[in-house]
Amino acid sequence: MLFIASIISLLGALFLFLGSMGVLRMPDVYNRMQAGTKATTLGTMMTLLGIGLANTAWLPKILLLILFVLFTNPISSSALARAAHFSGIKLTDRSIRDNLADDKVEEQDA
Amino acid sequence: MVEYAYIIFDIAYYISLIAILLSFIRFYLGPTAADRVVALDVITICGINLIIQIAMRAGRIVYVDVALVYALLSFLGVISVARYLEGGL
Amino acid sequence: MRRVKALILSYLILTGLWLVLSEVTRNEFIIGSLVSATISLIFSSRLAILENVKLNPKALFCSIKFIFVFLRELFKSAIDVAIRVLSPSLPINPGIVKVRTKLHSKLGRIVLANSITLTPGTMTVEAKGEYLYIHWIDIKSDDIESATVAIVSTFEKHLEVMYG
Amino acid sequence: MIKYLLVFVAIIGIGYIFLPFVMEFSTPTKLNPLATSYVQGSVNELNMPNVVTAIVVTYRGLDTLGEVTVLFLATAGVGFLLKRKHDMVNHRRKCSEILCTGASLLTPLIVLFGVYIFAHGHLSPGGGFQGGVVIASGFLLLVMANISFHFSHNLIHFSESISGFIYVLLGLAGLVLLGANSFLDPRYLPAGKWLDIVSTGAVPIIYSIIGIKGGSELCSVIDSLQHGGTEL
Amino acid sequence: MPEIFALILLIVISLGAAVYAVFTKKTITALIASGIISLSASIIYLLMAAPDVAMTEATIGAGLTTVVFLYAMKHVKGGEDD
Amino acid sequence: MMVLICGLLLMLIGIWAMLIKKNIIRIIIGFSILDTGTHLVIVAIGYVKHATAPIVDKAVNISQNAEGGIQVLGKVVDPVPSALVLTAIVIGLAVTALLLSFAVRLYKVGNSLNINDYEELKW
Repeated sequence: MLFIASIISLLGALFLFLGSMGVLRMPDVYNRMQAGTKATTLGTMMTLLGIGLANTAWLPKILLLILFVLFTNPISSSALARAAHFSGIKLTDRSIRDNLADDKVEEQDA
Repeated sequence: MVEYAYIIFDIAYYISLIAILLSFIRFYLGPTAADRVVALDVITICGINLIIQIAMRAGRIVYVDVALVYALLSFLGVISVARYLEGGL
Repeated sequence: MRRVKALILSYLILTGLWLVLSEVTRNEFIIGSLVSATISLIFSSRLAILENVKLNPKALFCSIKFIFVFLRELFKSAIDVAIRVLSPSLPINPGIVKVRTKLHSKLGRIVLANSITLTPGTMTVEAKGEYLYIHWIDIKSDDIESATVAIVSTFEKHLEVMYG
Repeated sequence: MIKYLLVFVAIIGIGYIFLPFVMEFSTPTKLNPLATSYVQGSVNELNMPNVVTAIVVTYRGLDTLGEVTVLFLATAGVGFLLKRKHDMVNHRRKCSEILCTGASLLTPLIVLFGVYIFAHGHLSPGGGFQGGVVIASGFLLLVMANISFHFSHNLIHFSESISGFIYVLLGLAGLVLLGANSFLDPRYLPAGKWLDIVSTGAVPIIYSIIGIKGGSELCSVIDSLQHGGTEL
Repeated sequence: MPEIFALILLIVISLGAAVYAVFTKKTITALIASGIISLSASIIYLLMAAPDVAMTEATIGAGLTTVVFLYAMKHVKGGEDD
Repeated sequence: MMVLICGLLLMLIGIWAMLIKKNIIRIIIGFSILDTGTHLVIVAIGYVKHATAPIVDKAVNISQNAEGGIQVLGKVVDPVPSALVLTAIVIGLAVTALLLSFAVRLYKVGNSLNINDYEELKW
């Protein structure tokens, strides 16, 4: 049981590492945010779950912690992406289309 | 098997330390303010992990409350900077 | 009647939260239920969005199924990000697309937006009425309909049963 | 350039003054007698597990009263310096629907968590100050998400003054019921069971009052910083 | 002693963020740096076995300090006047 | 020891920022760094080697003596500096808000944040 818990925890830590690696390597804010949100959320979930399985008395509080992280993390990253878009940070040159910017231009014309 | 488990927990601990360092480098490099806020967000989430791991090492359940505070309130800082950047504060 | 349902639901959730945070004893239960009753009365106008939660067996079954679908997608997304990060050429093809949702309740929309943020390669940037603007790391389709099918419909069919 | 040199010399000087203190300090291996007596007294006399709370509320209760007064004075200073503008015109950008709904769902949770923190101040880390700050943060979330949300001034002032009054009253109750030298002594209520929420006399009530006072004061700071500052 | 590595890392991060907060040109960047200082200080308090102080620093540093500075910066039109 | 040096360095960096910067908001950020450094120093003084938090629950070693009193056997850290810093942090926030409201007021009067533009109090 302890062994399985530690393996889960290690996998979570690896996801955390890959998430911050993505934050370091990606070309623009939006892609960094993608890496930063998904990988770190799963990493946090698995690390905490491993520790909760290792000592079972902590499990309720740790499940609550996971729930909070799962609810707040996407909201904050979505708000930040919106702010970045409105404050005029361009998408990277490799991006293809930007429907939100098109719609904003239409609104200003109308 | 059990003696390996503690070694694996140690390795996980070191890996999450490296994760904090990498996002701090992004904070240092980041060209715009939004990049730095993303780095702050990732550092906070890795910090929650670190707090729980410290709690496990110390064997005190009372330390978990600090991590709960961060999980509930950390997004407030991110959202406030976001609202400031988009002009809605 | 619907207001009363939202009040009772929020009271039950908050009391459960208090009991998880502390130990389960008689004194804790009394104080916790007092505190959560007060809070749910103070915030009753804001918690009215809980009215749309449906409480029938079908919705319960659907929510269990939704949790499993969500966990599967979360796994897929983290592995997807990992592969993209580890490959040296960074195979990304990003852009912002517009999709359309059929959900009417606010609660359903926020759960949908959060789920989209946590699924492979997509992130909600802005929500305006029934349109969602989504940053997609690897664009496969151009028009609204096919993008909707590709991104939204996985979760929407469960959420429609749960929250309407 | 000469200014930078002066600043550098000043920094080096301050560092040089404090360096011996840092270098000669060695981490002690056992507790000093005062702290030992506080720990034993908190566990035996007050029946309280959290020794820090015992010091803040009981042994150094007068200090806490003074600090609450300082907090009140700073708040009053902020409110005086930034007078409130009367015609409030909002030029703020609306927030997205996601943040709006998320704030409505999360604020009750944050407020409940704040109440948990100050109701369990004698058992787990936390207490009045922290709980008050958490509650103020919850209301701050509403302010940031909703353009139309405002704090009710009368409510803030009422809760601030009434909680300060009750705090002093609870201190005086110790003086009346237990005799001289016992201002802010919580032992006029029964000590209760070990590790129960209703225990350690009046400490949970006193700390909750401090929490409400601190929370309403921080709410008033946020309110005066948000609007105001245009009128001279 | 794995705790000592965490302590060293947190000290390095807090000192680096403090130096960065002094050197940077933009005020908002200095503000985010002070957020990182607060986070690392909070975990250092936890390692120093003072969870009460860590919780206070967490509640204050996570939201309120940033927000108070940001409101003041809104009133002074960005605060870039150096 | 290491934390003590870190706190001292943070204090020095804060004083440096306060002396060298001309923008008032940046001076206040320097003040808050100085605040954090001071708190780190005070907490580090109270630390005892290999000790745990001063919250006596199941994780701390205790023994009952004959009269029913409890003797704490496990090592705990000094609670007095914690209690001092606890209130000092909240007051630090209030003082920061006060300083910022002074800055806003100065900006409304003089329309500038540069500290060199305010010469009325210079000698």
